[in-house]
Amino acid sequence: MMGKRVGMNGDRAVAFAAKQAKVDVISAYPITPQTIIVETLAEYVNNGELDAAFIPVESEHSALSAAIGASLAGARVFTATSSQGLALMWEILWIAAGLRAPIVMAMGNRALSPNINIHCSHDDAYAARDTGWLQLFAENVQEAYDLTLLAFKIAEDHRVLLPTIVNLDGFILTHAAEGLYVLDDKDVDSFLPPRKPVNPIDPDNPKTYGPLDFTDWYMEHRKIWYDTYPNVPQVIKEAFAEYEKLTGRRYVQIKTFNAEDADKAIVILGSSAGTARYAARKLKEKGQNMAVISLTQYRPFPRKELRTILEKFDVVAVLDRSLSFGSPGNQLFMDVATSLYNAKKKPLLVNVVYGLGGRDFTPRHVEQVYQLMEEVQKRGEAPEEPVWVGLREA
Amino acid sequence: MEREFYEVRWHGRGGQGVVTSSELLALAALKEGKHVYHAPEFGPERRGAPVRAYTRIGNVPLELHSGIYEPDIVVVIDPSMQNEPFIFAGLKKNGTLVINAKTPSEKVLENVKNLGLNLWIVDAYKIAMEVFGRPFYNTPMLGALVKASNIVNLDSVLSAVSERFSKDSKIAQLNVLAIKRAYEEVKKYE
Amino acid sequence: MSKSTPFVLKTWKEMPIGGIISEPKTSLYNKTGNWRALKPVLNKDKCIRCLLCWTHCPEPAIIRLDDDYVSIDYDYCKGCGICANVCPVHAIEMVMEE
Amino acid sequence: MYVSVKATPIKSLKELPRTEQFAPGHRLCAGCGIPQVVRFALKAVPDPKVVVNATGCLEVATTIFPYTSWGVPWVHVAFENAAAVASGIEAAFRVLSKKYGTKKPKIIVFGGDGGTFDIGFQALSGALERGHDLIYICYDNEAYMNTGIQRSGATPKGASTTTSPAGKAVPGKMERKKNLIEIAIAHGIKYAATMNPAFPIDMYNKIVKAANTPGPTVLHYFTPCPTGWYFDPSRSIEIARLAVQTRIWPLYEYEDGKIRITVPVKDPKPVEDYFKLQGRFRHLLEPENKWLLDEIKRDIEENWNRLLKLAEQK
Repeated sequence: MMGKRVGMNGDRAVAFAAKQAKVDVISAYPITPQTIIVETLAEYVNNGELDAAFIPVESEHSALSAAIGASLAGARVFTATSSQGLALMWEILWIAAGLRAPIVMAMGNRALSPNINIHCSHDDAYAARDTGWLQLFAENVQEAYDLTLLAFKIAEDHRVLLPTIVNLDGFILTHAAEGLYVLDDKDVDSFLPPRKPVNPIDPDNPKTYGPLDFTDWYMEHRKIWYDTYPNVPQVIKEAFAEYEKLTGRRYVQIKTFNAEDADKAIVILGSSAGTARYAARKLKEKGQNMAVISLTQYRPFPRKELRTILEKFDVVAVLDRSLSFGSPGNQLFMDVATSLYNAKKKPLLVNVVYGLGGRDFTPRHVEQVYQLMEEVQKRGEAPEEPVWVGLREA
Repeated sequence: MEREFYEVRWHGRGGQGVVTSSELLALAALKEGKHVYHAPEFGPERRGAPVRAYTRIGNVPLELHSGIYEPDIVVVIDPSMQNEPFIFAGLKKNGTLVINAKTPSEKVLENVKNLGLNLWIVDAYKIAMEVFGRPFYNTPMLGALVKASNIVNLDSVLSAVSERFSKDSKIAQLNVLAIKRAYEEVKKYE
Repeated sequence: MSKSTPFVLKTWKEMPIGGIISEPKTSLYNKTGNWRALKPVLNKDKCIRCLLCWTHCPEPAIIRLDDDYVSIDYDYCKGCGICANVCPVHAIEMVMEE
Repeated sequence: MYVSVKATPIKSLKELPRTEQFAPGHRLCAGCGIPQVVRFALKAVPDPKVVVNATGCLEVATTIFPYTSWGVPWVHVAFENAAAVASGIEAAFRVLSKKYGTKKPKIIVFGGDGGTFDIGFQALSGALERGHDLIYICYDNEAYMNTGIQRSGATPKGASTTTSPAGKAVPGKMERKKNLIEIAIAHGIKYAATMNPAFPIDMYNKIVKAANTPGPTVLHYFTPCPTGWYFDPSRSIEIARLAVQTRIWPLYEYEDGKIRITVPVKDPKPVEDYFKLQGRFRHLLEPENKWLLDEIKRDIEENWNRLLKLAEQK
């Protein structure tokens, strides 16, 4: 049941998953490093391997707009973007979520300008964090494939009906080939039957989508929307469990490594989690214990679960591949700090900035973070400002 | 104890199929049940500019997602690059260097001596011109690498190449031929 | 045409998701007739059934009857006066709302 | 293959379908010109159909939660993307009808001049270029009326708006109006036309033609705006008629690769007749702005002659 083992880069794996999900409509605009996804899907459609409408829109703004239209019509819809493309979509992100259009979007994470850079940062994922989209983070190509299938399952669940982003690190995963197991089409069909839309556009049953709220109803609509998110984790867990039954591959909201033994932990997203674990294993061989906590489920943010995991540590380093200028901390740091604020016992929190614009994140950087945590532990005080690793110094 | 993984770094120029070679090597290793990470290095991708690609081949699942800085093997696809200092950067002591040349340069020999490298040489230009009639070095260099390193079996490479070029069986056949010739003709420099 | 029972708003807990309005034409509950300062009054004797008033009414608050005479739905008429203006035989007169 | 039920042209207003799929109780201004095109489009385009609406007067005034005027599926996403949203709906129904036999509706898009000429221009161009099966109707009230009468790319030369006020140094908007129809035609679409509420049969039959044309069509509708143009609401249709009679708003269509003037204007009325009824143009009649009035007259003549030439081309 593991499926067939193939070698593909992250973009192709995502496109292959979307094809197996039998998407009805793809609406996308090319942008590096996501482009291979839409190129591959266009190929599938034009070769007759995928019975779908491919809308080669003229901008990302229109990509998401058309995706919303198609989703409201009841279609299973896929799109993909990165960085500036996400930024151009930003206005429409909110509307997709608020109109409850369960679009799945792959995001080849890329740094935002300036300066223009095509490599990995998590600026785009973070820029979407408040918009109501669910977000999953893939650590490797296998996960990029699996999470794309899972995203449809979760997004289209009637308890959810929210658009979902699958994040995969630009170039590090989008353009990197790894081995992965892909499901047989028939297994995907059983896992993901055709979408059953709720309130689709139907001329026999006319409804008004996207009306105006004055001061009298806007807040109530927000309340209904907001209250959906606490229910999402349960759906995610169920989808993970069903997927595990089908594939033998186990997914969890939060991955933990070495959490039992260590008094220090790093919290991290994306492909760097693997690098961090690799480095943590090497450190452990030297008797230096560090836990690695990575989030597969980034939105909704698993606040309680993370608090439960992190409470026991003395020091936690939160690694951000992005900056939130002028903020009390960078994005993941703020999420983690907020999650921990009401904990009975609190670890010292350090914010670490790494890997901006594709700056390679290596085991040496992980060691530096470990040493930093040791110092913090000794001092009993965390630095006020984020600590940068991998920066060119003197 | 067997190493967790081996790392290969490829050098060449944009348009020479550097990335394809690395990917084919990864796919071949995958056929042998190994774990792989193949990543192209992306700068401004322009034909003619120096480019590199990385292949990490593991006996265990690979979690490390960083670039390759201390390769076990370096393959230089482009014949005009053997004096570039970057091809030796980080190359492990007693590592393997595979170059496309008739004879190694002074610079190469100096590094071979200093680093205790295993140097392998193949005239991929000659092979490419005879097989393809055009300077396609990348697949012959893949053949040379297989002989030089034994990192994967020749059959796995041939099978990966045949699949990749299956749309055009003529091209597939020529590539298989070029790989086999390079595999035969590559010589260890003693 | 008009809906006479007042529109009862549900509590937020019973509202449909996605902010949609799931019924068509609920604006019928919204009587815009109270916007009117001037009131069109139809003299049926003069009416030649040309339907211009019905054609141009922006609400529409002119009802086309089976025999192509018209009647004015004061629940919605905002009193713009277009009907009186387009009527070729002056069958509609605008008078002050009382 | 695209259209299952043919739309039928009319010869007299008696033939106008009685069905109203647009309900009163909306909050458009008294005397607003927009509802007429909406009512006509919903009458002329056979069911099934779906309406997509850009942000604008029509959208905000007809769908104030929980009140909707719409008796057909109606979708609003944002200001600048109505044509893109419509593209998605159209593409989705194309696939769903093929896969599951879902009925494929005709898509009608309504956008104001802001949502069409300016902010929505790119999305419109993209949709036209991709050839989606939709009718795009621009209701043009010649400024951003929804936000309070700011100039748009459709505001005519000389008009006073809040962002092109008639001042001593600059007497109103100094730039000419974009030619939407010719831009639309340049995309290679099959049908495009201008419409005016004072010419209802001409207008209805143009919507019918658009409905019966597979692929994208563009209809450009003149919408009198009592609020933004400063005139008595009762005179909406009178002003609309004058716009045609003065050759300011020529009624024509593009069909089978040809332009045809559908309402010839042999003896145009003086433009002053049109201007003097509207507050936005009144300053043009002041002696110090005669130069501008003359320039506008030249523009109108030039436009008309250009149109005649285009119409003569066989």
